[in-house]
Amino acid sequence: MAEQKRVYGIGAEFSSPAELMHAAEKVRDAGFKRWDVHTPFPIHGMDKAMGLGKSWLSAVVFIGGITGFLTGVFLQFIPSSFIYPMIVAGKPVNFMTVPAFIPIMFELTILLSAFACVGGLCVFTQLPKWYHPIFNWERFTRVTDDGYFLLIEARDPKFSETKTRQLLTDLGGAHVTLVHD
Amino acid sequence: MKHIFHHPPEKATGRKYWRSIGQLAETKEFQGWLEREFPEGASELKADGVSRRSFLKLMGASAALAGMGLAACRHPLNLVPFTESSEWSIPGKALFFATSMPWRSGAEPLVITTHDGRPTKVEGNPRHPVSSGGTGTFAQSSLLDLYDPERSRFFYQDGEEATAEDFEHSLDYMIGRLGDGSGLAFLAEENASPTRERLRKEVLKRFPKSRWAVYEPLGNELADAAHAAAYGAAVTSVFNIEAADVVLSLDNDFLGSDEVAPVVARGFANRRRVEKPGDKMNRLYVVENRYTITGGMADHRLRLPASQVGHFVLALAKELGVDAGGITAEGNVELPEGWVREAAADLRSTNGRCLVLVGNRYPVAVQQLVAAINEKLGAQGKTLFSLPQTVEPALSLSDLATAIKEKSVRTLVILGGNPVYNAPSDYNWRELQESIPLVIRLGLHEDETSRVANWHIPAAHYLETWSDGIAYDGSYTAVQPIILPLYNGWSENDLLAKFAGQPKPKGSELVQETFRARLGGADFAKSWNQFLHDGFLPATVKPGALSYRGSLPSAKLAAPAGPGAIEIVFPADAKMDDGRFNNNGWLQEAPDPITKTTWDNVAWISPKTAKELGLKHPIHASEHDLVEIAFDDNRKVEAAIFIVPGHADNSIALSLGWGREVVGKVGEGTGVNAYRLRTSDSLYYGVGAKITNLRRKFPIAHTQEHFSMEGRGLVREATLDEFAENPTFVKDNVSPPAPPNGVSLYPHPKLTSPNQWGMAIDLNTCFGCNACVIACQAENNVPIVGKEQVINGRSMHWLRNDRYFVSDGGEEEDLGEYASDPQMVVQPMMCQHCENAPCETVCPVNATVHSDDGLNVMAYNRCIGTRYCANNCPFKVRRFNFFDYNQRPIGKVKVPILGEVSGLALGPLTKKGMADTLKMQKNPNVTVRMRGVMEKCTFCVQRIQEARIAQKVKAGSSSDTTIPRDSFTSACAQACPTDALVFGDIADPESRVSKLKAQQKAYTLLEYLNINPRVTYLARLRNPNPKMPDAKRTASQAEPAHS
Amino acid sequence: MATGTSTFEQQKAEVTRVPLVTNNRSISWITQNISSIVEEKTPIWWWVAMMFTVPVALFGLFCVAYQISTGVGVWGENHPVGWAWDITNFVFWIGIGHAGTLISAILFLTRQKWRTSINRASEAMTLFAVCCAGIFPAIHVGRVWMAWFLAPIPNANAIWPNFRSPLLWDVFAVSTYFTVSVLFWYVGLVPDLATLRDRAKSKVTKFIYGIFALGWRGANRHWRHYEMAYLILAGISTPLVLSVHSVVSFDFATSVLPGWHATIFPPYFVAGAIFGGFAMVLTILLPARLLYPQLKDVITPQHIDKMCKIILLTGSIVGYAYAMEFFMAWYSANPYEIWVFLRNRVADPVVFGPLFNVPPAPYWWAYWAMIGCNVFAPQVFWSKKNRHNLILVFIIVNLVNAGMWFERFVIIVTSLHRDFLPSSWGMFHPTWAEIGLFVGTFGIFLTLFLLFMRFLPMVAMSEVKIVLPEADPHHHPEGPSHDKTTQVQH
Amino acid sequence: MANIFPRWSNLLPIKLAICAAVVGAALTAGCWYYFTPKYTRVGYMPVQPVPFSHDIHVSQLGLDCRYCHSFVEVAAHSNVPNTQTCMNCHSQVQKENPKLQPVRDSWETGKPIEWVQIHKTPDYVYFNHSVHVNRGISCYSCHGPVNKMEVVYHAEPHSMAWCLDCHRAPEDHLRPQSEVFNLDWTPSGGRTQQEIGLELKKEWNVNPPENCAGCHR
Repeated sequence: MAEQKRVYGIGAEFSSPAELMHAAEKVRDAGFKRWDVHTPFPIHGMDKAMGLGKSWLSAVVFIGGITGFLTGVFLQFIPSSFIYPMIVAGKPVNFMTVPAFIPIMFELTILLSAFACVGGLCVFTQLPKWYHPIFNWERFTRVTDDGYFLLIEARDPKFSETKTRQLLTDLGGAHVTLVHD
Repeated sequence: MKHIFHHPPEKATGRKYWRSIGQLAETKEFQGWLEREFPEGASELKADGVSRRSFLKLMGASAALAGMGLAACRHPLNLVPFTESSEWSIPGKALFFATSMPWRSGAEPLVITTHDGRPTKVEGNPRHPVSSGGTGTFAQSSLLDLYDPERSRFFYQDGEEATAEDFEHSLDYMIGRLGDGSGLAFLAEENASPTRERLRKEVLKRFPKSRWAVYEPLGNELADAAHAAAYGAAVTSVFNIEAADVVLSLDNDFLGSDEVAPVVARGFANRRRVEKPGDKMNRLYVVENRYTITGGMADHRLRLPASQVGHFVLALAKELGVDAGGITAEGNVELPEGWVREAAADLRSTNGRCLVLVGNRYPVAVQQLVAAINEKLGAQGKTLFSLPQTVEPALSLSDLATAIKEKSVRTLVILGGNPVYNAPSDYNWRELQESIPLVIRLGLHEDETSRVANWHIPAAHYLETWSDGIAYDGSYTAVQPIILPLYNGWSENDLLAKFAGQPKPKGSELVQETFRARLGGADFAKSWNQFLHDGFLPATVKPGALSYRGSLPSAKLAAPAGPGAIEIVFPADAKMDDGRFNNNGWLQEAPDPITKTTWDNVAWISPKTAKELGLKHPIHASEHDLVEIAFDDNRKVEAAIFIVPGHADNSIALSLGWGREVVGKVGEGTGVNAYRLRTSDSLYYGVGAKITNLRRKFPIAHTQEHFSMEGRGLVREATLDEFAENPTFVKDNVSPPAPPNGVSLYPHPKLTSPNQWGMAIDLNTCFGCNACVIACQAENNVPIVGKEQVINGRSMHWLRNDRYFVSDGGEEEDLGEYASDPQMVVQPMMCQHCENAPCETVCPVNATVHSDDGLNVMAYNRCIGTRYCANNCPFKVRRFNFFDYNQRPIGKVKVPILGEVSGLALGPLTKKGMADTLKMQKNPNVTVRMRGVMEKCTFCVQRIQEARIAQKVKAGSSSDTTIPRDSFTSACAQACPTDALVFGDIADPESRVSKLKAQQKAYTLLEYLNINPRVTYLARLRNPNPKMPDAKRTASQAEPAHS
Repeated sequence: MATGTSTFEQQKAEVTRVPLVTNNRSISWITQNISSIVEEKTPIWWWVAMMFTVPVALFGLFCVAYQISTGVGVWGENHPVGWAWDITNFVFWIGIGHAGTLISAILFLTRQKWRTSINRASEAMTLFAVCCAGIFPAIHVGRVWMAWFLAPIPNANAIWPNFRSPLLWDVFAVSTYFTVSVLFWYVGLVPDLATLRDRAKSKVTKFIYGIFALGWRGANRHWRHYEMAYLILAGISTPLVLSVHSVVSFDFATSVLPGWHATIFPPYFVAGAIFGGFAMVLTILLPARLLYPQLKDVITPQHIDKMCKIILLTGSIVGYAYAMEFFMAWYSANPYEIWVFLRNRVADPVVFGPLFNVPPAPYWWAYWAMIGCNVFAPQVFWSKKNRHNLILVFIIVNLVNAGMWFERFVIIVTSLHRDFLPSSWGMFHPTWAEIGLFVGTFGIFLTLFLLFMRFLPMVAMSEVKIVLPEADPHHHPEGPSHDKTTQVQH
Repeated sequence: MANIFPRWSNLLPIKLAICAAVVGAALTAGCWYYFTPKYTRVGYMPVQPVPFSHDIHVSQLGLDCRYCHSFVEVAAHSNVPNTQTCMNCHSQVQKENPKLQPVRDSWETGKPIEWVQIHKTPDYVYFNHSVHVNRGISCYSCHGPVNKMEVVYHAEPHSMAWCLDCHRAPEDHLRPQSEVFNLDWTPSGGRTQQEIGLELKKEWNVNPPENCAGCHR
């Protein structure tokens, strides 16, 4: 960060999940919107503490699953009942033969669900995102070890460099730092 | 925007091979051959409409076809038309020619299928009473001999390659110096060809002092002698087995190797076709030392060492009140109480409608006594008839041998045969032949005999030669060339003609002359064409009665075999005959009808004797005990033993025709040579051999390891009476029971075609003779895989004959604990074309599905080779190409470090491609399969399609597309000499197959799987004589399906 | 007040359950010690091991090349034994794969926290096992180059695969299974890759791990979706893993062959797979634990103890299945079925042959090897002492590995070699080519696993951290609980 | 500097995804078009040893197909005319035409002319000309307007799918038996091909095989 760049936000480090949780609750109550906590592992109750709702990834997966299932249905019935129905071991070619088709329907359901799930994850989290301002913060590397961070973005309407810094210090945050973009 | 390919004209593919024929076209005799063809248009066949001239051109064409057929890539290929049209020939359309196969017991009438001038299939001549469309195994396989790439191609003078011209010159020179022919001797094979007989006479006229000897290792010498003594030399006898109600066969395998005329098998079978309860059938008693397919059909079978058969005959004669004259026997033989009595009574009761047959290599005295018995029974004119003798008697081999010893033979001309290999060992024929100044040998192969001959002349195969023959019924048959001699071979007529002072015949003139003589007046050209078209002239002489002039010699039958003295029997081999077929891959790999062994002969031995000698049946098929069989120091061989149930104790059977020393790659190192043990006084069996267990193992390849049906209802059996009482016995106690009709989880889709193909197999008339197996192999381009692969269980036969031994106790054959005297049943097994085929549902790529006419079809080009279908096939009839059997060497090949390795296992390291001549044999209408694909019986789908297409073409713009009833059949059914297999349309209630399927004793296999096979079996019936001591065990041997 | 209750729960919890990570290790200790496995310089033994596994793997690949170029004939298969070692090995490896998915998915759904220490390694094992498994169905076909016929793609021949064939089901099941396992595994890896990225010294490693870490920054707005995704993947993997081995068992169950045609196969195969899979997990982790002592605190005796219990359970289920098969054969009164079980498998020369008065089955030794290894051997795990005797455990699990191979061999070969028509009966003898290939797959498997140990975190750090006391937001660093834990520990 | 990746790298995923999509689509489309007989066979037009023009012989001189391809009605294989056939006329007509030199050579030497094959069914396919031409399927249906061709080219794909199309709906090609060798024939009398086809199909009881064994043996 040789040349000065615009401020991305202010971050603080906390010593334990408990403290972080506590701080998060406070920040939430202070009415901030564009902020986030960063932890080495998911902390239970943090969603509530941050006032986040449920993840709707499940819906995406459901759609994926349905697609997979229908793919299975059409993939099997169209060729073997309509395009080129063949007499195989005296088995019917109409819907009566469905038991034989279930395994593949099932597998395709699973497969496309999985794709939807991972794809959805990428979309919802906007990952991969290799560059991020927060990485400019040297201390932040501890986030994947045992560091618990809270960062309020400058874009937040309530953000003011001095007040926010004060707030974080009051909440017991250490190493309160101005993170530049 | 598309890219257009352009190709400059290129060399024709497939041309290469034909160069040889090209050279042929240059040769003198061929040119001559051409111009001679139309002397006055005489020898053109209006009937078949093929002029001989077309052959060469057809070949030229098929060169192109072959090239196209076998080319791998698409661009660029060349179309090579003929330059000139050849009459009547239509590229890609089969032509049929009638001919006949010369055989010691009479020519076998045949029809040859040719594609573009290449004979591709041998069938029986349906118009000829002897064949009625059926063929024997040998006729079927003879086709492969024609194309054998190792057949003799060149003339040899003292081992040096020479040309035909050289030979003709020195021959003319030599003939010029023969004088009155003293010192000239001919050694020929048994063959009733009138043309040969005529030439023989002419040669004799020219060289009055010359000698003419005939030798057949399996010939009828002794039989003829006996016959002459009994009925006089002027006549020969034929029997009409169909007329016999009771037949007693004394070690005469008349259904198998002893009498190959299909008419005999058919006649016998006709008396065993039982359609409904209450039908009658004949009864067969068999006395033999080993199981033969005749013995397998027996209603009562007595296993007796060959050396005791004479004693049996004496006992029988006594029982029948026949005066045995001076014939007595050493030692006495324990015969089962009542067996002879009741058998004799049964024979007598038929007053004449019976027949006693004896092996044709039994001592003359025994055979004479049998003649006397037949006389006494009044078989004359009822089942036994006479035909005039067509061949003058000739010297025997022993006469010739003495002559040679006396140095009175200076020039020996050997026409076929292979005496150095198969003469009785006490003649030391090799030395004899070496002692002759000049030996000229005409042979199909360069073999043991040609090695010690001054001249070897490549013989022409019978499918390449003009000749003629006399069939079993005395009718006059044609032998006409179906193809030009591939290797410039000479026929024996060619050679004899030279000796008779005529030029080497250019074509049919010799035969025409004979024909003219037989024909008398009549319009020659017309009747000659008719003759070539039909392939024969109907028998002119009807069989007459024999006049018996009973004069029994005084002879003493030698002491029989016993625990101390083991006898060795030398039967004809079911596949090699006398050894002439040793280089024939089809026959090498065809399983022996009884032991199911391939690529070797084995010493058959009874379980008891084996135990006494401390020999065991191997758990692993490939490890058989080796024994040494020795009569004395130089009469001994090492053979692998094979324990055969129902074999006579103290008797070992070692079939002839194996262990050739000079033979092609196919026959190399197969089997042991039993001729070494065989002397002139033990032509059929010798007593007193010493058997020593060598405590070594030898691999024997056989296609069926398990002998017992394990009580599974596969072959269902009953006696005639049981069938009468309970006509539906086949349906009884089937376990697991068949599901009630039509029960299924879901409706089966309808098979829409008007024709529904199916097959019925009558187990009561199937002997398991292998004709169908070979026919299938020839028709469907089934490859051979070699001994090693057979041992690995990879034989490729689409159709196999399952052979089971049936007895009261459930023995464990695979442990070597045999039933000592079980009965034998045979079951042809091929794809059953199940309507609900288990193989189809498991194929992941739809390579095997059902056609609308009920075939379980197999699309090779779709198959990826998961082998799942084969695993799920209850009959295990699917065959997988584990290797590239058509393209890679089957046998061993030498490689640097590893030494001798199986060529197949080397795969890409070996040279790819099959011999050109073998390509010529392939049926162009059947795909030649590559490695990695599954194959199986298709019900000869190519024939079905041909029939369907033919009908549609015929229909043209009309709606009549129904294939005429029974207008064609599958290869196996067509070859079957007894019509045991019947193929046809089961949707047509009037078709033969439908009628058979309607019989009460019809059943399908493994009903409980609900697979609805299209192949139906008709139960096996036996007709035991209730008074016989062994009637009990014969009765109700119907394998109870599990209980 | 929250704190009050929490301490109470705390104490309750601490006394009742032994901590999953012993010696009261801290979060940073986890990070440090797991990452160090990757970061420290390559140990000698690793090179030594590779020197063994790589050549073996290469030989295996040579056998593949030989088989493809020459034909299936280089194996010992024949008529009637159309499948032998190829499919045996396929089922064997696929089965091994299952433990990984089971540990990561099913134990996750059932909130078995102890899974966290072993799921990463066992998932890796799954993938590598499936890789090995995939080789066999691929090359066992006669014309590999035509295998694309299996793909349902529109083509100029207007012909499609047969969707009724269990083999095609296999194609779909196995490929789906592999794909989903990879995704599941990778999603789990992301946070740990981020750890490695952040700890990396050299730019290159930082860069490489960085790429695969996808820029993970532990944001809670990510964690919530991440956890959901992980839950869902676990949720769909669970039926998947059950389905895969069921489908594999359909290859046999849907046939008509006595000994294959059994409705009990799906559950029996799945149980067997879990059984064999856990055995293989232990086979790998026990040595790993020796080589990396720090793992001892993560993969504790109680982990091994639990796995032994699962092996004991599934082993007994499998044993029950064997018995049930036998019973059904007898109960169905179908002579063909009875034959296969009694006379192709059970009848040995000493006890049962004479007992039923039948000759010994050609493959009796294979059957009894299977029973011995799969049913009897695991019974030693009834005693806690044995479960904690690592040498013994190691021996037993390897017996189980062998036993599970024999199980597949017995099912496939002994049913095929003597089925309906005695005329077509035969024997099977393996050749060097298929033995070499089988051994080769072990080389491939171990090579891949060694690479995994070297370059990826063997333990799911972020997940282990969750189960540590201090990860609990209501946990207070000070307080009596520590001594308690330690006391319970000692 | 902790950020090892440049800012722009964040757009990479999107870009990669789009590229992958495009390339994938292109590949699929490519295979679909180029790897089918429709492309690989249709239009194949090799240079023949003799520049024989069907246009001249059929359209202008009015030769019947069967004069040269004489066995098409009776055999599975439709023969290429032999030199003799050519010489029947060309011993009188166009005696000196240098283009015909190869024909004359062949006639003298007896060495056949080696035409480059255009229509080739794989070895495992058993196509039968006679059954088609005798049941109202014209040469045109498979070989296109040969009568108009200066140089013969591959007019139809001859892929299995293509065969099946007709075997499933022969009415699209059936025509009166008399018109089979009339390559210019078009449905007349105000009736469509469909109508004529269906009528003939019924009348002649035409039911082409759709199972494997129909063509593969």
